[in-house]
Amino acid sequence: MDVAAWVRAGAAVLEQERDRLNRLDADIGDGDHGANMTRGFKAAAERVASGAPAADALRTVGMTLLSTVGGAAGPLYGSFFIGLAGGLRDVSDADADVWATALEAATAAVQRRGKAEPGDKTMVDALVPARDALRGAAAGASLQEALQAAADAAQKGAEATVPLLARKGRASYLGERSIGHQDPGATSTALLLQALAATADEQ
Amino acid sequence: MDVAAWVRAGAAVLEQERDRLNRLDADIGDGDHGANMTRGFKAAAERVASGAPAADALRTVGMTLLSTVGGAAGPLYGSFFIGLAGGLRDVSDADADVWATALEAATAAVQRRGKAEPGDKTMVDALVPARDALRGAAAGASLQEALQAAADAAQKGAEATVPLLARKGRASYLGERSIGHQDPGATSTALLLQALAATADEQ
Amino acid sequence: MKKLINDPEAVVSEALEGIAAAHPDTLRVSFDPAYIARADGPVRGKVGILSGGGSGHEPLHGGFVGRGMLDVACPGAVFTSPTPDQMLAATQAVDGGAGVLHIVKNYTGDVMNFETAAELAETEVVSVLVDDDVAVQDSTYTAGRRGVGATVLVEKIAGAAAEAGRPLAEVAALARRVDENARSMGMALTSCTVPHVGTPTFELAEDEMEIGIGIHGEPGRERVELEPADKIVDRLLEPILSDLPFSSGDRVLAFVNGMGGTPLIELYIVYRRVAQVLGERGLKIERNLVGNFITSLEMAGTSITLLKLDDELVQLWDAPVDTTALRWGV
Amino acid sequence: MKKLINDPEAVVSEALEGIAAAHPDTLRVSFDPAYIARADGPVRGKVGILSGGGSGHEPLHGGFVGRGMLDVACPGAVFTSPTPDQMLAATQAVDGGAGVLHIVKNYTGDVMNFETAAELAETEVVSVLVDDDVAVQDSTYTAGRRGVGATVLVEKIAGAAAEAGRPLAEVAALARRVDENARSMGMALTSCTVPHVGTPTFELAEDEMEIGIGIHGEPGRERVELEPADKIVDRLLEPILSDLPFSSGDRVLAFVNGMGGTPLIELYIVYRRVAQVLGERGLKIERNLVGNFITSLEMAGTSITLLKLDDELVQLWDAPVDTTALRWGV
Ligand SMILES: Nc1ncnc2c1ncn2[C@@H]1O[C@H](COP(=O)(O)OP(=O)(O)O)[C@@H](O)[C@H]1O
Ligand SMILES: Nc1ncnc2c1ncn2[C@@H]1O[C@H](COP(=O)(O)OP(=O)(O)O)[C@@H](O)[C@H]1O
Ligand SMILES: [Mg+2]
Ligand SMILES: [Mg+2]
Ligand SMILES: [Mg+2]
Ligand SMILES: [Mg+2]
Repeated sequence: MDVAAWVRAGAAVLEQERDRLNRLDADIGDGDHGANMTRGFKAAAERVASGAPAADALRTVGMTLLSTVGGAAGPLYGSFFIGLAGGLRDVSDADADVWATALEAATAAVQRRGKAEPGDKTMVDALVPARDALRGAAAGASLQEALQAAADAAQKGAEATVPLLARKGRASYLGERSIGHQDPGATSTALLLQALAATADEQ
Repeated sequence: MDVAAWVRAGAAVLEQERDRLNRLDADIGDGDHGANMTRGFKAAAERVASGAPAADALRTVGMTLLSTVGGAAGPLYGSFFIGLAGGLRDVSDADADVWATALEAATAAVQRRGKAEPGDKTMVDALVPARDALRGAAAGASLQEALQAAADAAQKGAEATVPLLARKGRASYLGERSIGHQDPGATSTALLLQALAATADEQ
Repeated sequence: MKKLINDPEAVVSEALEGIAAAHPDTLRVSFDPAYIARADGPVRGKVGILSGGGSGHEPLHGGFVGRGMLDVACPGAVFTSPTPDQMLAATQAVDGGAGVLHIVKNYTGDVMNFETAAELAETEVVSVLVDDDVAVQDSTYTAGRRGVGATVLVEKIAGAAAEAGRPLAEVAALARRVDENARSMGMALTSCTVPHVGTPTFELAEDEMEIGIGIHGEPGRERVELEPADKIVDRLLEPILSDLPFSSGDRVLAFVNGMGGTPLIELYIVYRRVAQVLGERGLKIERNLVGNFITSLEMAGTSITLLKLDDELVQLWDAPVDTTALRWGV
Repeated sequence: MKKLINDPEAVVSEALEGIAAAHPDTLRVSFDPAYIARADGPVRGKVGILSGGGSGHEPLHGGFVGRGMLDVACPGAVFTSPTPDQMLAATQAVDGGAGVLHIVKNYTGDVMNFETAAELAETEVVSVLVDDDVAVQDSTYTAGRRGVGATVLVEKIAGAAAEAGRPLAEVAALARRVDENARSMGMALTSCTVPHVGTPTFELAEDEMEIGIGIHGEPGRERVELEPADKIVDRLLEPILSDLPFSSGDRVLAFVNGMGGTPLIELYIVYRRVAQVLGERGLKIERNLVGNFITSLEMAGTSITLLKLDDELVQLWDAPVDTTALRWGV
């Protein structure tokens, strides 16, 4: 898995979906999620070199996001990538099982930082089903297949945030008015995991 | 001539034409001429009692305009009415000739205050032809007819400001761009003289 | 989008260059990571006061850096929390040996970024959350109340306490006391446009206003038909007055804030009604502040903050302050 | 029209009530005729400084009433010159026996109303015209240049001279010197709406701006396509710099003013470019002022004023001033 390729693919899809993410965030937040993520992944893509050990590269991504994204997404995605890095440390050729463990660690890190539970209408609603899907597929599938399963679960999870009432982050200020909108953070998580699966596919 | 009736008629027509005067002023000034004149004549109409000697009433109107209109129009119309008052002082039953003299004095007062000449695209372009028409008609006509001639001349004079380049007041800042618009002050002068003629007609 | 900017992505950095050029004697600007510090800092033995948050709320926070208020401000991207590396560097820059107070507006992003910075700081750091916005339901099922107008008051009073040589724990306790005794609510007549987004954050019809707006153009509590200023003030004051609750005889600081696009003349019309209503309720306005101090770019609107005063708070409020946006007693 | 007002006709009087309520210790407000005076005036033996003009430019002029600046301000209706009765009463109210200076922005209406007042005043009155706007052709065939940004500088410096006990003739001469050595030009990104008119004074398309705008929403010099801030600054500076002319080695005060609806963050982007260009030209910015000081209601835009300094002007600029909008040294 070439982390640099993933990050470049992630940066590209975020750039492409920037306005949609901003609009989703404008509906229930402050309209900057697309801008924040694009800024962060552009910086990360510039800083991560192809061929570096995955754990090092992921840590660099996490630190870069932490210092460039800002807002709620910055520390959360920062924790996510630093968590992934932890799970992949000292592993030279990570298989689906290793990635499943890493995604567990990353999801836990996000939840530690943000204190969100599934159902709170946050990125956790994409992460948790992805984590579970990856673990479920890890035993019998290739890394690519397992990551695709995770990405699909994240996508479903993101879509399933529409009817939820937000309990965390800026959207929670809206109370009932947050219902009926898809969470931007869950959406960006699904996009990034889709980019991960696609990157694994190319290799 | 009942000055109070004239002022009430003037207040009414200004109120009615308020937005048009504002718009004319917005084109080449700051868009407040209708508001300024309405404010002033409303106050004047409240303060002038029917039946008071014409000179006293006109003086009250002038002082009221001076302290309520503001802007360029305030001192100019203030001077105008105080000038009229001067011309009608000690005259119990003013005929067309007396009014012609009074309008000469009033026009001179406006020009003393504002230093505008005919052709500068100001209210003077309505006043001067009105003054001349009134003097011309005074000999052979009734007061009403003479005032109507003055009002018509003022109206023509106001319309004739359209092609002029403004040399006085706020419109002068526009230079060439002031061409093609009718001067708001000349327009309000025509309206007021029309109200004067109509008031004389009723009596 | 009509703005006096060059590159939407460079708004904050170019404004920082302008600030550095305009105030070289009093402010020291770091560009990477970005912060605005007192030129004469760190002050030996004084608690350092740090605040920060998204840009676009100017003069908050950078306009409040100076003697008697903040030692340093960390500006994030427009409407986006700054990042831990900024806060870390800024903390270090103003550490005079007596610890550093972090004044954090209660937004998930700000809280998490400040938390991360505090975890990594080697200096002694105490964080105080500002959460005075009564428009937001304060429950365990939300992110809690937002920090709005009271932030200015917390920064002034904590800054005065630090300037007076009070230790970190006392300064933090005072900051918390201000937050606990302050309540705010805001409204918007128009939306605003984040430069790097390019379109208005929300849309309001010509006859609508948004009540309970935050300072980021987040949707507010309710959208209602436009009303006269007095009615709007009454709408904002009611939840503020009943929340603390303020009661007859209380001494208060009344802060009428403009959201950026509202002319000062209108803010005084708002203040007029605030003074009327508080007078009727028997509250005594001992201090006031009227102006654009915590804004949302070009948004038209206002927020009202009431702070219950006591002698100590009055004395700290009155203490000298020398910043670009608040200055007295110097 | 979306405004925080009650009655469009009562905007000025209600704002005056708010000002009176907010600043009872420092300001004395008269409602009929309307003026805002120093609470501690008239100051015996001191030249009284009076200014006034249409409302809607706040903080000008009322925000500049106080020690070291104006003794009294006469607010007209929005964007409309005040009337002679106000100026007369205000002149009398601040007459400390040393005469009164009238600071008059060069607009036909203001000039004529002030003239009338000066004719009627029993006090010794000297009037100084401010006419710094290079956007307007200065010829005998026009009303001459408008008074814009320099008004703030004239008021500050004349106020300091009066406070220092200088006689009327000297104070007037200093005021004229400031006007003669100051040049300004402004631009608008958006129009503004006079409350009692109710519709925008002019219309600008989403991609247009008006260069050479006055402070009343009068149409400007030209309407051009929107440009980046740096280009706009260059456009404004060119006629300013060449008009005086300013030349290399000159010491200047650079004043970047917001028209009301432009966020402070953008004004600093403007200042950044001003500092760059003046630096390239060899001009030394010795003092500066950045903020919303002479506004046009909610208009978005900026004006730039340069004042050529000498030691005496610097010293008077630095002298203590204690008003709601400008305060230092006290
Ligand atoms: N406590 C939290 N835990 C997990 N995710 C959160 C939390 N708070 C917010 N988020 C996520 O962050 C997203 C918003 O990110 P962003 O718009 O970049 O930050 P901000 O809200 O500060 O503007 C939300 O859509 C949500 O998915
Ligand atoms: N010097 C002058 N002499 C005569 N009339 C003038 C002069 N200057 C302006 N006016 C008149 O005043 C009118 C504008 O009045 P108004 O809009 O009420 O004042 P302001 O220009 O101060 O806003 C112009 O249309 C013009 O007719
Ligand atoms: Mg957001
Ligand atoms: Mg006008
Ligand atoms: Mg944000
Ligand atoms: Mg006017």
